[in-house]
Amino acid sequence: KVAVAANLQGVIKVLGKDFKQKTGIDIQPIVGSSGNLSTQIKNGAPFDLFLSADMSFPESLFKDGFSIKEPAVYAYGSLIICSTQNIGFENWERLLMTRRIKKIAIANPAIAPYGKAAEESLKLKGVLDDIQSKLVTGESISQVNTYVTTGTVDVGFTTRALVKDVEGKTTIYWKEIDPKTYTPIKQGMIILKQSKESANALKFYEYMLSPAAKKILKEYGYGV
Amino acid sequence: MDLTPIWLTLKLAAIATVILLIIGLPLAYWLSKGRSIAKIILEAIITMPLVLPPSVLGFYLLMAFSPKHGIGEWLHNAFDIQLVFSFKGLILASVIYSMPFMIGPIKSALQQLPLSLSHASYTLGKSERETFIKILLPNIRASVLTAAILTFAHTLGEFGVVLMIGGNIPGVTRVASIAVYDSVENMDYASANAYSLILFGITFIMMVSVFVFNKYKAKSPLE
Amino acid sequence: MDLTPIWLTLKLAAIATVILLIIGLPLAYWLSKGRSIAKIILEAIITMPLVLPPSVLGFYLLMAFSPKHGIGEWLHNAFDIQLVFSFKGLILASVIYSMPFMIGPIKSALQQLPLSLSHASYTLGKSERETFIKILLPNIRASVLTAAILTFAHTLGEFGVVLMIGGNIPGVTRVASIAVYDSVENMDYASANAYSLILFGITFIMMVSVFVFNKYKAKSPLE
Amino acid sequence: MISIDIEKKLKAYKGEQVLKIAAQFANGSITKIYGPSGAGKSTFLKIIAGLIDPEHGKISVDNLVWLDTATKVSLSPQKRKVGFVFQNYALFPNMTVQQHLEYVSDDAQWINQLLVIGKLETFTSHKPEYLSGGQQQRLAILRAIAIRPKLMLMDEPFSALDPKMKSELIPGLKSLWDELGTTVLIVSHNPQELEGLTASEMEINPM
Amino acid sequence: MISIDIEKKLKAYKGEQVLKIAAQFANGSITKIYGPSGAGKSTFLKIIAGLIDPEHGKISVDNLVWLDTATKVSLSPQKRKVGFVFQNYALFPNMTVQQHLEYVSDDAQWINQLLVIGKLETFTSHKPEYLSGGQQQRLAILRAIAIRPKLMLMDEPFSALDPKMKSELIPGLKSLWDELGTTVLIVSHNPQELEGLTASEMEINPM
Ligand SMILES: Nc1ncnc2c1ncn2[C@@H]1O[C@H](COP(=O)(O)OP(=O)(O)OP(=O)(O)O)[C@@H](O)[C@H]1O
Ligand SMILES: Nc1ncnc2c1ncn2[C@@H]1O[C@H](COP(=O)(O)OP(=O)(O)OP(=O)(O)O)[C@@H](O)[C@H]1O
Ligand SMILES: [Mg+2]
Ligand SMILES: [Mg+2]
Repeated sequence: KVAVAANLQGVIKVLGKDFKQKTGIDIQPIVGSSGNLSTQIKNGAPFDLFLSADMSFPESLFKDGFSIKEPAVYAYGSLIICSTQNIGFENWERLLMTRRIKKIAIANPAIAPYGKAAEESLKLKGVLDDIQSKLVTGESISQVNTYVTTGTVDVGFTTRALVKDVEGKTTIYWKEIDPKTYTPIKQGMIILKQSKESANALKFYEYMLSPAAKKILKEYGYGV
Repeated sequence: MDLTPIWLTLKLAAIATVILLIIGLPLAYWLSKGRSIAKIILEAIITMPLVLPPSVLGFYLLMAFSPKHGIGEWLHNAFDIQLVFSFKGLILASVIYSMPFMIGPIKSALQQLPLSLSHASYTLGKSERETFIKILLPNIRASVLTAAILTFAHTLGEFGVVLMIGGNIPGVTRVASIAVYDSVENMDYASANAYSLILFGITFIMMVSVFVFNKYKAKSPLE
Repeated sequence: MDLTPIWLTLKLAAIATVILLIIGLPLAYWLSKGRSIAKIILEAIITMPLVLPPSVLGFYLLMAFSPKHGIGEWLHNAFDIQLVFSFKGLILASVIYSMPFMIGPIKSALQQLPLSLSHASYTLGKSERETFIKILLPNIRASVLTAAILTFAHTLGEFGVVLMIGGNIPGVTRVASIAVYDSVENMDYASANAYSLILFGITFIMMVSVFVFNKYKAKSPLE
Repeated sequence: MISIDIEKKLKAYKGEQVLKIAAQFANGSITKIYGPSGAGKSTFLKIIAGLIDPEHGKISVDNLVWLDTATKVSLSPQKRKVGFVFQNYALFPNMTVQQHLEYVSDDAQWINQLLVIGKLETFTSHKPEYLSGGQQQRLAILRAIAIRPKLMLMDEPFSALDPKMKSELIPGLKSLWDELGTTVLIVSHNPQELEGLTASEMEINPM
Repeated sequence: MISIDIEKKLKAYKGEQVLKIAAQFANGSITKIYGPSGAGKSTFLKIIAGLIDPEHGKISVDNLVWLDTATKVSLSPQKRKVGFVFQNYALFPNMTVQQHLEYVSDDAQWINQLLVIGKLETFTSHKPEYLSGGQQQRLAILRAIAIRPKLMLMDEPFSALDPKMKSELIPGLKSLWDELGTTVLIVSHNPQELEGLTASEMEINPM
């Protein structure tokens, strides 16, 4: 049983299939928000492995003794700005200040890593204060995705993985945000001590760090 | 700790409860009179929002309210009313969401009143409306109270819908339930507990005082 | 589409409703008799879970049920019962969560019944229990029905609590509301709509048949 | 003048019973209606008041048509506004004696006059639950007369009153009726209780 | 023998009224109780049945103490199991005539016998709402007698019945009471209706 952060929901199926092909082992992904999942782990959830959307949850689990192995980074998230309208993102920080853009969605910086990254980036560009009144915060990155893809907001900051997720369903226009403008979004995983199938868990753990997995992750827009 | 979310929540719950009393009472009355297939279907539709997970209901409402399509677009163009990410939108969503709790108990209580009460009032020349307000409602006061409390409490705790169509904008749509949720997500259990305790406290005091007031009012000179 | 979540949900909602009928009816009866401060407080406590956002209530329940502390630990050690991430836990959580919807309407309806009904039954030598079952309950049938429908529908749509203490385990705790939620999160709107439609459909059919059955039963030989 | 000609099926359990009545009542007259239990006396009064519709029939009051099943005319009970004393009283559990009367009249003096006639002056803040059977019945009578009706229908109005109370109450009512010019129909199966009050009587028998 | 000595404050609105009664009733006797409206007749019956507790008093039946406020003994209404005919009938809206009787007795023959005495054989599947006033009152009487009570308390039990019905019903009840050895207290303010039935009578007056 693998506890998986919600933003990996699309890619985990592909990874699982590939893993099964290679080893014959079935994984059962349990999808949830990283915060939820780690609270559940602390309270005895029967998971073997935890793929988080950030580093802090796995680290805190490690510190509390839920694992004997330090967390490892399996991917880096990349932040994009996107919209359902083709409004051109060459000069996006200027664009955000125009009257054309009424609502901007970001994930909640207090609890979501992509939200924090977006905020950092906006601050660095010096536009955060000016657009504060246009900001709408989603509780998770997928809520931001919903806002963007349904056209409820004009633009949104989200994960690059969205592009792959909506392929063939909705057209979105996007541009990658310069990774130098925000602290890297490290996604960490951790093997859990309470695992009942630790041998298989370890195999998947190693697979996630293998070039095969990295290739799939990269396809889905993650940095590796 | 920021108390704005608490005020916003109380405001939302109070407004939604009042609106639901205003539209729910006549609607419950109409539903309680006789049974037709149309009424059964309407009642099922009113109950429906309950069946959907709040976040999903929120998603549907987002679609409906979005200024890019349908009703939302029309409201936006015709009246410049924006329902998404606004307090107005939250109110409308809460009304839809909590309606079954207002309608259900009142409707069934009305059905259980003897017919002779309204008959007596009609022969005294009183309209259906006056009979409803002055005779029927006072005789099901306990059920109206229950319905109002359920509605109020449920609106306080409502979260998924509010989150989805409100967009967590401080001072506008960031209600207490979202603040508590954020705190828990952030593992800031102290704030989560504090917010919860305040919500608990307010509801508790409110309920106890309503009961005590009601008990006092219900007292006959003979007791 | 995977139908297991639907079955699981229906099972959960049905079991929770039945349990709540069994414990809710006597409790509502007890609460309806006279008013003491103790009863008011108990009633406020029953209503409390409503006030909390479901995910936060879920968090508190997770803490309480966790085999690492308190009650959860005791249950685990003494009876080897694991409440977290198990179907049993979901049932218990649903019961706590939906209790006000069962208690409220029934209690207020009981309060509105004339005292003379029970008095008449007592003089006929009937116990309080028999009087409650054979006289009081049938006379508030509409309210019991409303309460059961609200409870059932609410348990179907319950989501935050279930997600937190159930943990989305396929076939065990992955109920429909979570499946719908996942689909929306995943932007798989087709499945979300399909699941929602099935839930809608089932509830709709259920409500309509209950009403029709009830209408049929209520028919007097004179009509 | 009130003229009535109606026909209504009474759905008794086995077979059917038909209530068929043609009658005329002079303005200001007081008529006693009697007949066996279950004959349809209460039903008859309810038809006149507009609470039950008959299958066939016509009711007219002073040339105003209240009901005509042929032309599908049927005035609402509110428009007919008869003073109705229900056999089971049908008092409002939420209202005190005073409130019952204030619900229909805002003339404080009139209300006081009624309270004195009904001997309920000292019970003004009692709710029905806390009234004795006879007190409830008197309240039902007062409430019906409070609207100053042109037509008053009374279903067993004195059944819970002792003879002394009855003999003191009736003259009070009689003088009010004379004042208001009210036509009165009283259902009663107590042969003596209306002696001297009613000039005409009518029997309802099951068919 | 039933011996009663009780005192209960009646909370009338202005001032207070005390119901103070000491009386004894021989087994198998039928007593008529009368008095002005509001005197406390219904209250008296409810005290005997155990539905209301008096401030002071003692009730004993055949040397069994039902109530003694001094020793704080008070048997529940269920244990006293008197046959009670309520002034307002207190029928069960959810039950048909047949179900009312089946609720208290599973002796089909006994139920049939009662239905015949009360002339309700053809109304067995009617709910109270669909019964006439007199039919309801007869059902209330049948329900009370169906438990074969040793003591029967009747509060205005014949007020809704026409004289013919009454004269046919009473002998039927009388013979049942004789059979069962029932002691009967009947509240009535109709001076004639119990003629020949009751040997003793008791007046309740407000104090
Ligand atoms: N709502 C109703 N619908 C159909 N039939 C009814 C209804 N109420 C009463 N009945 C039946 O109609 C018949 C006449 O009833 P009604 O109440 O008019 O009698 P009544 O003459 O007033 O008798 P009583 O002197 O006992 O009050 C009865 O047999 C009764 O069972
Ligand atoms: N539940 C009650 N609590 C206190 N007082 C009551 C209650 N019910 C009635 N009373 C008062 O007690 C007095 C006696 O009432 P009761 O019903 O015993 O009179 P009654 O003799 O049966 O009169 P009636 O012939 O009119 O039925 C009345 O003045 C009434 O207002
Ligand atoms: Mg009648
Ligand atoms: Mg009485």
